[in-house]
Amino acid sequence: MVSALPPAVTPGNPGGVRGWVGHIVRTASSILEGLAVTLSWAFRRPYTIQYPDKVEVPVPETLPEAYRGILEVDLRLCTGCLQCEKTCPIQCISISIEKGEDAVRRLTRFDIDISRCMYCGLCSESCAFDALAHSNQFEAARQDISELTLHFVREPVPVARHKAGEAPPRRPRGEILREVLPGLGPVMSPPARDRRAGQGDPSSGEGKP
Amino acid sequence: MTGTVPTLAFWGLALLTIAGAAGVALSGHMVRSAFSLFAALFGMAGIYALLQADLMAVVQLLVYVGGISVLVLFAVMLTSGIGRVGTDNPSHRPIGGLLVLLAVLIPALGLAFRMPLGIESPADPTVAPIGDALLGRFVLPFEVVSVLLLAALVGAVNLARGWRRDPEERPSEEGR
Amino acid sequence: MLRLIAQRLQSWLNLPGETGAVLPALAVMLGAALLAFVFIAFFAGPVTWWERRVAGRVMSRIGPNRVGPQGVLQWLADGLKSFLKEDIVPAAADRPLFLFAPYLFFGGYMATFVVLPFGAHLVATDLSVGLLYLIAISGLVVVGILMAGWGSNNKWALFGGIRSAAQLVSYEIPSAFSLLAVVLATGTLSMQGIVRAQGGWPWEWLLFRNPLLFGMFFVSFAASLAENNRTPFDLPEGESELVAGYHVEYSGMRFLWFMFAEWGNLWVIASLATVGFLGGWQIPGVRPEVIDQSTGWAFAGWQALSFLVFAGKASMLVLFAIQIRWTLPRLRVDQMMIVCWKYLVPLALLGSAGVLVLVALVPEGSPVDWFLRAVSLGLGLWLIIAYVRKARAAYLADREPYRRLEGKDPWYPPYRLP
Amino acid sequence: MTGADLAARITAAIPDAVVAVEESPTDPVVQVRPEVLHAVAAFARQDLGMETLRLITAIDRPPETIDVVWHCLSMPQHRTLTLKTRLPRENPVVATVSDLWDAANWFEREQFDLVGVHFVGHPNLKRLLMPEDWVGHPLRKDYQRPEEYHGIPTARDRVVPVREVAPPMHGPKAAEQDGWMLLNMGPHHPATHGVLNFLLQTDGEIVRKATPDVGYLHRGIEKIAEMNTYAGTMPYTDRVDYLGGMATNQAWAMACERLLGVEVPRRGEFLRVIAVELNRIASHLIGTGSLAMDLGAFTPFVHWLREREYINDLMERICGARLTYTYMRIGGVARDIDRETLDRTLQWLDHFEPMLGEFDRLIGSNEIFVNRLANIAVMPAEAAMSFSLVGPNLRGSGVRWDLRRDEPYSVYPELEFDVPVGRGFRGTVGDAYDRFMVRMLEMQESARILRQAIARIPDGEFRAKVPRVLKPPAREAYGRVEAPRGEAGFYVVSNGTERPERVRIRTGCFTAMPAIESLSPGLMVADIIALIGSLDVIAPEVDR
Repeated sequence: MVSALPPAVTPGNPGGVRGWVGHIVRTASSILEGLAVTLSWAFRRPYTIQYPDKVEVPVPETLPEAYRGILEVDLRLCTGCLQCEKTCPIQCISISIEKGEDAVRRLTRFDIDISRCMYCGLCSESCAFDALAHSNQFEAARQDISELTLHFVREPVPVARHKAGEAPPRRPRGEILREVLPGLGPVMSPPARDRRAGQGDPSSGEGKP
Repeated sequence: MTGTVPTLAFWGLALLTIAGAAGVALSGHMVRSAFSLFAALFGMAGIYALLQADLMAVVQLLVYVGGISVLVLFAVMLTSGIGRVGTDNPSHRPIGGLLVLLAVLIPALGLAFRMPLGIESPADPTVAPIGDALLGRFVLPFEVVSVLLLAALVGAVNLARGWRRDPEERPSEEGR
Repeated sequence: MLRLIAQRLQSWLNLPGETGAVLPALAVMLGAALLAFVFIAFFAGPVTWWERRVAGRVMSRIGPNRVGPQGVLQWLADGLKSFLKEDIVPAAADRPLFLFAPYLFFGGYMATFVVLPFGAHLVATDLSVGLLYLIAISGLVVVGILMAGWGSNNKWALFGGIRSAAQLVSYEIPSAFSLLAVVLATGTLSMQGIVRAQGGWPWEWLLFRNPLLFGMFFVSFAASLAENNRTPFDLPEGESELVAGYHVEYSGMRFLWFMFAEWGNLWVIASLATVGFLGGWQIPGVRPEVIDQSTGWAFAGWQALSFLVFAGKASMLVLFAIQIRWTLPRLRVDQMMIVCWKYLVPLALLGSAGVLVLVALVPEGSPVDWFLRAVSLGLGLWLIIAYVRKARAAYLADREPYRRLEGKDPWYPPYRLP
Repeated sequence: MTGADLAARITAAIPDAVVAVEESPTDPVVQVRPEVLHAVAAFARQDLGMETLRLITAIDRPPETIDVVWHCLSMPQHRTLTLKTRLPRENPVVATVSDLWDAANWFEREQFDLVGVHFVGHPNLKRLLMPEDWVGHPLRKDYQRPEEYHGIPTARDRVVPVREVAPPMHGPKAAEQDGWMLLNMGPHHPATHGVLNFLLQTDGEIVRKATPDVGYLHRGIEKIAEMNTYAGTMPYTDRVDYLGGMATNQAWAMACERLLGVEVPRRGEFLRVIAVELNRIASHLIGTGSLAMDLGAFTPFVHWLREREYINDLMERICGARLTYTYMRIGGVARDIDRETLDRTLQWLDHFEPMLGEFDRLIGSNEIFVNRLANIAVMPAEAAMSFSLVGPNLRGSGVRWDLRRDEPYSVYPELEFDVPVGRGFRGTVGDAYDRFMVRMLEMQESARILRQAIARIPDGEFRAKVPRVLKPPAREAYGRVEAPRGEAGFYVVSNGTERPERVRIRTGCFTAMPAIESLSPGLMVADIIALIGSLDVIAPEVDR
């Protein structure tokens, strides 16, 4: 298989004057090879994607389905089973459930500290009802680290009680997150099927050498 | 050498040369002395240029400024015990130094005052005449000097090699 | 007040001329320095942008494109930023040397512009020893680098300084010898004289005068690259070894002086090669006498045209140097010395001796002379054709897999059909 | 050869040495008395031909004992031997084996540092990862974390203003000995690839010795794993080797599967192979590209980053992340792959394979590049095995050893691929250029494997059914895979609970560091950079 990577310049260097000349020739020709490669690149288009402002489609929309962005919880689906809290290797999820006087269990706290979150996906995997899932959002830089603790529960919500398969459909990815983490940009149109950014004229005027 | 600009330039260059020379003698640190030497040599080159001795000026630049002073700097920086920037290099024996200075200065001044001043030097290019002279009339002295320099070079290389041969014995203190 | 000082100075120094003449003289000197600085800034500045754009394209990215159209004003923004940055002097540095080094470095570079002939009559002074002066004055740069390396009191900087001094002192020899071939072929040291000894058409250039001079061009160019610390000889900076070498401790404007000189030097090496081998400002088909005898607007027009010719050739060489920088890895210190003493010096010596023989034996215009010119022109053409063919092959090898994707749904980041 | 056979041979040579024998299909364990350990080790090294020491592990087992385990390996014979000895906890003292294997030097220092086992006769038994004035041994079970170290709080929750932090964190790391100039290359240096420090003793440009100073990135993943569940440790394994996370994922998954006796479905194995081989290419791209960058050629690196960007996009489709994959699960992988991703992988391979040739023309066969690497830092095969080098670094020295072929796992036996070894492509066998070239050729092999795996991937389950709470029986397992930087191994000891008793991580870079120290004398400063780059050392793998 070595032959598949043919050396551009053949090795072997005899001594003496022949070696001396050979060395010069080899150096010159290998430099010429390299220059030819770099020259050829001057006529190919740049691959740069000018994130964030010169992309045609916002990047979150172009992310694949599997993308593990910032976690979000759909409280209409959460049954309060605490599996995610147990599974999390770094305990960045904290959930409190209180039983009110009417014997209804209510979620009083569902906090995720996304500054600690490793985005490993173990919690969303353990969630049987798909209440906890990764969104397609990632642009969460904030001035203060405490702003990165997301409080999903504004006021106590009764935990969901439904069988698997009867649950209401999930809201579009990132929608809930936008409510708890302000400043994430406008709501995107229907779930992005695929990444399409920069497909048209990619370099927007940068194309010509 | 008339006109305001050349005169100003002369004073500037003379000042640079003297200050440089003073720096070489009086500086507290070897490396700074070496850099002062560079300044003095550079000033000299400037004065040559003012005197319309273009080849001399350029050769002074090429050989002394670009070559010798860099070599001196090299040698000084590689000297063992040169150490950090703060190392001292006190000027020893000021009285002896003064005596030597006077011994050189008085004849030099005497010579300088006997020279006619204010003579216009020729503005013609000096390259060709000097070249002719070196390869014609003065070819023998030129070659003799070359042989001398070559001998010095070979000797220097030999000394340096002997020193490198046994690196373990090298009394190195650089970086201390 | 100023006038008073000037008068006192004048009387004290015993200057000739009417009272107060010293002030205009000083003003002229300052003005000339400022003019030179601005002039050089316009050479050194845009080439930083250009270099980064070329580097971008070579690496399949874009390069600076935000300040001004296509980012052409990037260098101004960078300059302004550096100007406003804090000027940090390390506590342990040798303060005077540290502070002075950038100016010496820059001065050594600025002084070279005195003799560079940018056009038929566009030259500050045409020294009779111009070429020698150019070689000599660049020695100042070594001292500047040594001063910076020592003054920083940083071991990495000292490494850079020492490496640089060793490199410059060594490479001056092949550089001087290869230029000696030029002097032998033209019989003059004056820059204008060298240009006038050539012609406008490629076969009148020294480059294609004979095969030996053709080879000398590459020796000279390589040695100049080394003298100006460009890759593959950028050991004094040695980004990945010495961090930044001799200017590792510099910041703000002082750092900028180094950068200025470094990129301005690109023009110097390109100009030197243009003057020495590529016919300088000579306009194809126009004898220099025509330019000399013209007057008024025609004279100005010829000057502009000759400058354009010169700038065009020089910028091609700048581009070549930039491309070399973004193609090659760096040599090691000992290899740098080996390249100089085992390869370039013998080549330069052999070449200049050979040129001497050819100049002595082959009179200009003789059939042998034309044969030699044809051979070297053929060599050059062959080299260029081989280069372009190889580049084309590389381009096509990449295009083939893309072509198979045509019509398919491209994925992100999209396959880009070149 | 089974454990009993090995024990018999040891007993024949050294009577009364063997205390017990544990049979295991992969690593038979022979427990010996601590007093004769050195004799047994010497016997294993000389007579049993165990020229490689894979790992030394000390396991704190309160209240009585500390176990020390030596994993030995003979590459030519494809045979392993695991020596184990039991030391009293108050005074854990055992003889050093650093005179037998070069790799033992750092292993012993690390175990001394973290567990507090004294290795008698060790030439330089100092702390390795922790600062020298650190108190206590962190991997002891009764270790109490100090609240602060020189005024720096050790807990993240206590945020201190910068001014409170006391400056003198480190004294001078080494005395300026013998009058040589001491250079600190690192912790922040463009060529050290992360937070590594090399103390260079130089004579001008020539290096007398480069002493690695590690521990700047020590995060104690072994300790974290002890406090975490088996499944919960998976994300941390990404961080062991941030460029080859898939392989460390797989090693951890394999170790846990061996503990639990879980079988991975075939589709799961294929998915693992695809992910790991893509990751191997990505890692080698960085390895070879940054080597070129260290030598001053920036363009090749950017070109390789561009190719890696494609892999990152594929990875994002496969597992949802671009760097910290956490793709593997105990019993399979996290999610299935779709046809589209496979097609795109094939499309990318079509583009990538010509790019390998282009890279070779641009830099790989450039005369300057070749001369910078050829005949530099030659590591002979014997020394490479003694230093326990693994992966491309070992193969660069001409040793044909690849876990995918020699300790077959997953579905690699079904796939056809070559194991490229260094053969002095442009100089001596085992020089820096060979290591570079082996990486280049391995990318080609990985592309070959990828094509085969994509063509043959079966339908079916991608993940075995495993219980939600994993409680493996009290035993031990060693999962090891061929990671981009060589063998990535997890030696796990379970105690029957949800949490492992001890996790020991074996990485390729850890053993490469002492090799740098031994190869450095006589090189130039610029060669040190080439050496580090050609060994493809990354800091988190060293420190973990």
